[in-house]
Amino acid sequence: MCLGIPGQIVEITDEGRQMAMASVSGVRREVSLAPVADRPLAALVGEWVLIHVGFAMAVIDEHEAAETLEALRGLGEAQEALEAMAEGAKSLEQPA
Amino acid sequence: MCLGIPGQIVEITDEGRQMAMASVSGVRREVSLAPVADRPLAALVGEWVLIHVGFAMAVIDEHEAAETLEALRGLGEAQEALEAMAEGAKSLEQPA
Amino acid sequence: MASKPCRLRGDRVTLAHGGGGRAMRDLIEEVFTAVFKPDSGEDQARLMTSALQVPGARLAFTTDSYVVTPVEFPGGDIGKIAVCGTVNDLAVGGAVPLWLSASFIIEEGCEIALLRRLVASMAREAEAAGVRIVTGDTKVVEKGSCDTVFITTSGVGVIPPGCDLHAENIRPGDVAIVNGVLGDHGATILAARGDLALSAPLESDCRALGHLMQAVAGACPSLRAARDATRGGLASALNEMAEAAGVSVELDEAALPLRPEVKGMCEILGLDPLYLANEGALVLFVPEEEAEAALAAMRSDTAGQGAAVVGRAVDKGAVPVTMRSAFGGTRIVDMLVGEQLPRIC
Amino acid sequence: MASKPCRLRGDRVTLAHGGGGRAMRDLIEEVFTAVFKPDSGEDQARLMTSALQVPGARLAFTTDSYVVTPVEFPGGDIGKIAVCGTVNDLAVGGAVPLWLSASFIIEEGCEIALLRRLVASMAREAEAAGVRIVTGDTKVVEKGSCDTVFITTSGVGVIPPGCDLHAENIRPGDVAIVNGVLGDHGATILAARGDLALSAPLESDCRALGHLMQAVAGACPSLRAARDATRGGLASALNEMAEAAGVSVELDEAALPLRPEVKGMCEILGLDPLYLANEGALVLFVPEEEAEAALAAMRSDTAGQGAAVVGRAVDKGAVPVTMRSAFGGTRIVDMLVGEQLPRIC
Amino acid sequence: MRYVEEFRDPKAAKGVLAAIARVADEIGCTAENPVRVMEICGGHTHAIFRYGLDKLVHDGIEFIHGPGCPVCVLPMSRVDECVEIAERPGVIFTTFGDAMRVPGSRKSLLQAKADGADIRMVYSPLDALELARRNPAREVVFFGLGFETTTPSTALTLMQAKREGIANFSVFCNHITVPPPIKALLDDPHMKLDGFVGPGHVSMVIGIHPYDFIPQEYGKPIVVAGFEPLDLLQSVLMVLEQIRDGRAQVENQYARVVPEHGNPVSLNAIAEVYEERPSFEWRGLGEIDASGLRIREGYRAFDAEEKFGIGYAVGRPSVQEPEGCACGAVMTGRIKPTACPQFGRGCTPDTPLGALMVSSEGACAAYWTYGGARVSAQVEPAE
Amino acid sequence: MRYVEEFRDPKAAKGVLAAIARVADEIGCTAENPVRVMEICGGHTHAIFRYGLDKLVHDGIEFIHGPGCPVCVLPMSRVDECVEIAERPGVIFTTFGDAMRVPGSRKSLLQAKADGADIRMVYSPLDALELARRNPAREVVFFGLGFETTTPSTALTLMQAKREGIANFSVFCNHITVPPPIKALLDDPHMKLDGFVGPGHVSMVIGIHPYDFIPQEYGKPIVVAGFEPLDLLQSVLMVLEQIRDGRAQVENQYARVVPEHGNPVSLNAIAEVYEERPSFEWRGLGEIDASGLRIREGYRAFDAEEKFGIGYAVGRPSVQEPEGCACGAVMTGRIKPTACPQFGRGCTPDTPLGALMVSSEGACAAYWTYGGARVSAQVEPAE
Ligand code: SF4
Ligand code: SF4
Ligand SMILES: [Mg+2]
Ligand SMILES: [Mg+2]
Ligand SMILES: [Mg+2]
Ligand SMILES: [Mg+2]
Ligand SMILES: [Mg+2]
Ligand SMILES: [Mg+2]
Ligand SMILES: [Mg+2]
Ligand SMILES: [Mg+2]
Ligand SMILES: [Mg+2]
Ligand SMILES: [Mg+2]
Repeated sequence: MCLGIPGQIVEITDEGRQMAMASVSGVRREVSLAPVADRPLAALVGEWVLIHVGFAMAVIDEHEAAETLEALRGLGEAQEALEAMAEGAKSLEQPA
Repeated sequence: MCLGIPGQIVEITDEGRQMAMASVSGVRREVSLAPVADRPLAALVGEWVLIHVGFAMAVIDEHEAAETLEALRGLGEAQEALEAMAEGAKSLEQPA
Repeated sequence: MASKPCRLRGDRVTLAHGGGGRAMRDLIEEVFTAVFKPDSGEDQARLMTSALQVPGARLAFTTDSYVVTPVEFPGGDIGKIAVCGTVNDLAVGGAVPLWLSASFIIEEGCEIALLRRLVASMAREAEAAGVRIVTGDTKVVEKGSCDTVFITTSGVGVIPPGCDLHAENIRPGDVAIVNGVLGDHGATILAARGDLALSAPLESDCRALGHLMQAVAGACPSLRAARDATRGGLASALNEMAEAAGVSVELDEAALPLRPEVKGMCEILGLDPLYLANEGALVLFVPEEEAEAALAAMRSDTAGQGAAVVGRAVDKGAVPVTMRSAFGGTRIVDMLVGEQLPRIC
Repeated sequence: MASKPCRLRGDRVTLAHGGGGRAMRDLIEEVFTAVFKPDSGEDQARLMTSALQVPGARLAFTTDSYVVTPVEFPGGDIGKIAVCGTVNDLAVGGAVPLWLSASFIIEEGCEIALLRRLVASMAREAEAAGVRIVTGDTKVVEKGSCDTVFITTSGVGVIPPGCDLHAENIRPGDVAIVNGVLGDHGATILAARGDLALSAPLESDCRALGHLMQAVAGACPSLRAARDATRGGLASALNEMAEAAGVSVELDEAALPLRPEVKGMCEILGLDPLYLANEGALVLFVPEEEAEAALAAMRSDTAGQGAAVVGRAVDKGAVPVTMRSAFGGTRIVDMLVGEQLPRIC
Repeated sequence: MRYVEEFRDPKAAKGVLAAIARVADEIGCTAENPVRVMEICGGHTHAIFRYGLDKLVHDGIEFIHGPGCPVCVLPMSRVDECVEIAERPGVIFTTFGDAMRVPGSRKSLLQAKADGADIRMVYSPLDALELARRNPAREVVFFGLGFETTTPSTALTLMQAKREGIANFSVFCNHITVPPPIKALLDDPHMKLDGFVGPGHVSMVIGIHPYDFIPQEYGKPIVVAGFEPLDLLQSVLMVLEQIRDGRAQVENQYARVVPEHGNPVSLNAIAEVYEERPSFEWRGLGEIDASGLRIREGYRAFDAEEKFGIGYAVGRPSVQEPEGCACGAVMTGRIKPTACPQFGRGCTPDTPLGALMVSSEGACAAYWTYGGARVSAQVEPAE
Repeated sequence: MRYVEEFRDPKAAKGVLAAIARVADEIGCTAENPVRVMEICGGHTHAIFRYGLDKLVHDGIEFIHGPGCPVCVLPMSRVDECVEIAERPGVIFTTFGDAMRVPGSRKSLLQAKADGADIRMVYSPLDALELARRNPAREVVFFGLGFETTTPSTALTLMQAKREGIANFSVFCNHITVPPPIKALLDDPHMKLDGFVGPGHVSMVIGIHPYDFIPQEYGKPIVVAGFEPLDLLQSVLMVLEQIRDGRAQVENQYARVVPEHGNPVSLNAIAEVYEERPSFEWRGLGEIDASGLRIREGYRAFDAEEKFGIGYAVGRPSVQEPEGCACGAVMTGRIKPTACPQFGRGCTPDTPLGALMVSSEGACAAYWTYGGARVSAQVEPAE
């Protein structure tokens, strides 16, 4: 349920109604900032938000994202190292 | 102004609303008999009426029509006779 | 091959049937190609006929969109018109009609049973006219974006070498012949539409004229030109032909074949039957000496039973078309202005 | 000849312009035939080309109705699509496109200036594609009975002897090639329609593919089959081809040329770009050994700059089309169900 | 008898034409010094041209085309008011087809329809009432147009609407009456008329006595005539005979349809629903006192002028007729259509400037369509 | 960072898959004796099939597809009520595209549209409100559908409508909440579940503590997950690690988007506009206590159920699900879609019997479209 898409806030379009232009890969749509308007709207310009049915539902936490990715990439690199070792081991097994 | 078409009343369709089916050369349309409803509606079936914008505006007087036609045909026949005489006179003038 | 089970569910066309996916494929396969039976599943027909390879033969190509309301009416339906009309546009140019394309624009909500009836009607008319519907298309548009269904047909035929009918051929002295009663289609549609609350025992004259044209062309070596008098009626067809030919045409009102009901409809609504649409009316010009042959050839075809000489070409006068009334007067028969509107005065 | 004074008054089409009379003639003469310049005033074109008389040559015949909303959009308009789409349907069958018919269904109230722009656009595209618009028709329907203007074009072309592209030719091992980015048209129209309030710097890919097809056919003697992937997108075109050929097709997700904006639009609306409509996307199959030649030939044409191998035919499997994702998994790429609807979940 | 073809018999026509020629010769009228007969009614104008009667009758008879076409005399301002009502949201505007092409200062109803207004052609006001019954959420307005022939039909329709309590129906009333403009014409010192062919269908409603003033006050003959060509020819003959005999009377050629005292039901319906306006604007003639009808107090709820606050209900500007248009002069018979500088140039049936070129009863349209004068006035469209 | 492609990195995927396999081996789960992990959210079901994750992960992990697709759990009776509202004259019925094809007992909204109802797809409830502003003479109804992710959007839209006093706008409220059905499933003695992947976007609104009862009362682990394939794989890994370690906790894999305590503005908006219904019907699950929301007294004027006297406002019959449909059993994870006798026969995405075959989040549609089971379940349409 609940298709949510990361998009970047590029411009406040209506301060009073808390509306802003968001960009998703260059596609623009006006969204409501109401759910994330716990700070001055201007501070949201440039931020990435999670958009659902025309509302910015959350500001994406870049730091948390980086941490998650780091863990994931770590697993990937570890596996690559493992496989390289296995490959090396295998080639050692084979007569030259 | 005021296209008026002779049509024949073929059937009373709504006694209360004084509506009847009229036929114009086989084309049927429901018309209001209100303007000619100074007699029992049933008496109008079979009558020719003058229809204008969906109302039977007058019952056509067959007798008057016949008289008018008679006069007109009389003029036609008189003229024919005259021309025949002139034709005869002309042929007489010409050498045989 | 055993017949496939029907995959098309529901009674009406939805936007899903136009989306390019499986629902559309099912609609096309079960309603259209099951009946028209094109040669391949490709999106273009691939055709050949030896008639085209005869030196001097030419290809005739024509198109018309059909948009009649209501789509079914006494004597026909939009499918029948779509086949006959395009066959006729080929035939009046001297072509032997061969192949048709058929493209449908369908309103969301259109009954599938209606589409099946229209397709069956088209297949029937095509067979009778000796043409094949070889390629097609369907589009579905939102409710309110079209009026039930529009059909566009295009036609390809072959004009045999030496055949060169066109209006410019008409010469003063040629006689104008029609194949039968005029105005039946227009009057039928006016009644069928229902908003004027008129009814009449009339049927559209919608019919294919290919066989009739071939009969006349065979009988009249000097056949000059032919038109099917559709929108705008006989008056508009004659005006166009006269202008193209640089002649004038004199019509004889008493000779015009008109049903009493068509006259009645015109009287009630203040219309002129010369401008009523036809869907199976042929008007052609032949030299006077071939008129009898033309009439005889026409009357031998079911579509030409009521053939009649209705006028003649004369030297170019002040206006292209005039008509002598039974009453003795003469009047201009102009092109239709706009469309004929029912009037009270 | 001195140019005739303009007789067409008013800014908008009224029902009078469809009535078959003088107003209609004026509309047709001043807006349509003044630009398309047909050979004669007859209602059928009469054509010949020596290409048709070469033994073994066949005539290709196709039709499509065009119903896009809005009728003008970034990168094109309904007139441009109507020419390119039908040229493409001829071209993908191996035909050299020659002649088009164009039939217009016009909504009462349509701006005449809009019609002029569409006609100019059609003339421009036809000229670029090397085809002539030789016959046509116009109908006017009541306000609310069609959506501004619908255009149906039919096309006639000649398939040279020996050329026989069809999907049945595809064999396991053949590679699938597209000519460039996918989904631009569908995404552009979604944005242009305005009701989703999305905007994107996108243009429709609408373009004629005749020259491109001729370049590939010249470079690839074993070219198997080609399709233009229009409604239903690449997915539907490949499903149809695979089913007809009795093979399966494996797509490589990473190889699909897609603009970021098209991906963005699809993410926002929950759509799959494989199903987005295209108007200038060619998909073709060649034996692997001719793939490089095909790519080179395509890239030499403006319409093939983004040519890329996107998959290959394999022995017939459980389903016609699958796709391997960059991520490693494989999924079915089914035909589109109904139409793609924007979704939230 | 079908009361149509019988009155188109060519043999009888020959006889009447010969009789007309004889009487004309007796009078001594010639092309240079003709007897000028006005057919008041546009239906007669139409029939004259459709059957070519003007060319068939003796040269000494000139037809002057009167103001009896309700579409032709409709001023531009009233068309503008129609368009304004029709363009209100929720309105279904119903009209006879005749009025669709009449130019307003902004647009015709046909153009308003193309621009999106919901305008529907009906055959009868009863059909408009039925539309109101079927569309209770819409306001259905009927464009009430016409002389005394048509007025009873809208009156009877409004009486029916009131009986049924149909609240979403109203009439935009433009009904006018025949005698006032005739009086105005007879009072015009420029007009030289020797007699009248009277309107048969109007007379079927009002009878023949409303014309008594013509012989009595102005000493001119009038013959109420039917619409078939023989009817018209016979009426012309009757007018000529009166002139020859030095008589001036109201005679009734159309007795099969026209009762001496008209139709009482229709007259009562008119009286029930309508009353005289102090004055009403005619195209080409300006405001004429007591020449138009409006809806009475008791039917106020059905008066579109009141309902939409438009027209005479609010005071209204008269709209300038288009430049160079000679409609007024043609309408009053002062000049022939061909003498209008716009005829066949700026003004043709496709692109009418004036209503006289729109209605098939309009003198200009009749001249154009049936060729009376176009043959001689071959004109190329001006740049 | 675009927060999309980064989380689709194939190299990282290999690492996570290998880690999953290691932990699975440590647990000792096998295809015959799998760890059963329910992804609650339909978005996760969709992603699993779209990326083929079910085939990539270790054989010992079985995904059980939960009831977290608001379209799939919508009972037929509610679709019927939508159609009933949409077919009222004057109504513009607005909806997300998802709901268009869901079968009602008479017809779907797509069919109702084809039959003439004015039904429009919108991207946002704000767009529906804008339609109401632009069409003051029409009643604009928005089909409010969805879990806690979507509920704030309609709440905020109604607050805006109330501020502006837009009288022609209302919401047909079908908002539901996630915890009650999870509780119902955990209470079902037939269900055997070892852990949960939690709904990331719902949690972005409600935070992670509403799931505390899952470890605390039922001893099962739950990991709130994002929607990219790496998010899902990592979450599965985290669930497996809890199982291996004998832990049962609420963990948050999707911390970049999900705050521990959710979104206060959204939660306040929900509380302002909505209140719990005593009970609400779920397709396949029947009425569940306190599982749905209705519009509060203060917003009654915007409640389509009240405005149109429909649904829970008037007492409503539950509609029998179509015969042979196993949606309930599939929805609750008791059987796989392929075990439904209708799957691929009477029920395909073109001709869905149940909502699970309509929504791209529905387990049956996912199985069909992305082929999980269709490959093995090659079925010909039954006669
Ligand atoms: S030609 Fe036109 S402008 Fe002149 S009087 Fe006639 S209608 Fe009026
Ligand atoms: S296959 Fe269809 S009927 Fe069976 S459970 Fe799935 S959606 Fe329901
Ligand atoms: Mg044609
Ligand atoms: Mg035609
Ligand atoms: Mg033709
Ligand atoms: Mg097509
Ligand atoms: Mg095609
Ligand atoms: Mg195509
Ligand atoms: Mg194609
Ligand atoms: Mg045509
Ligand atoms: Mg009269
Ligand atoms: Mg979620």
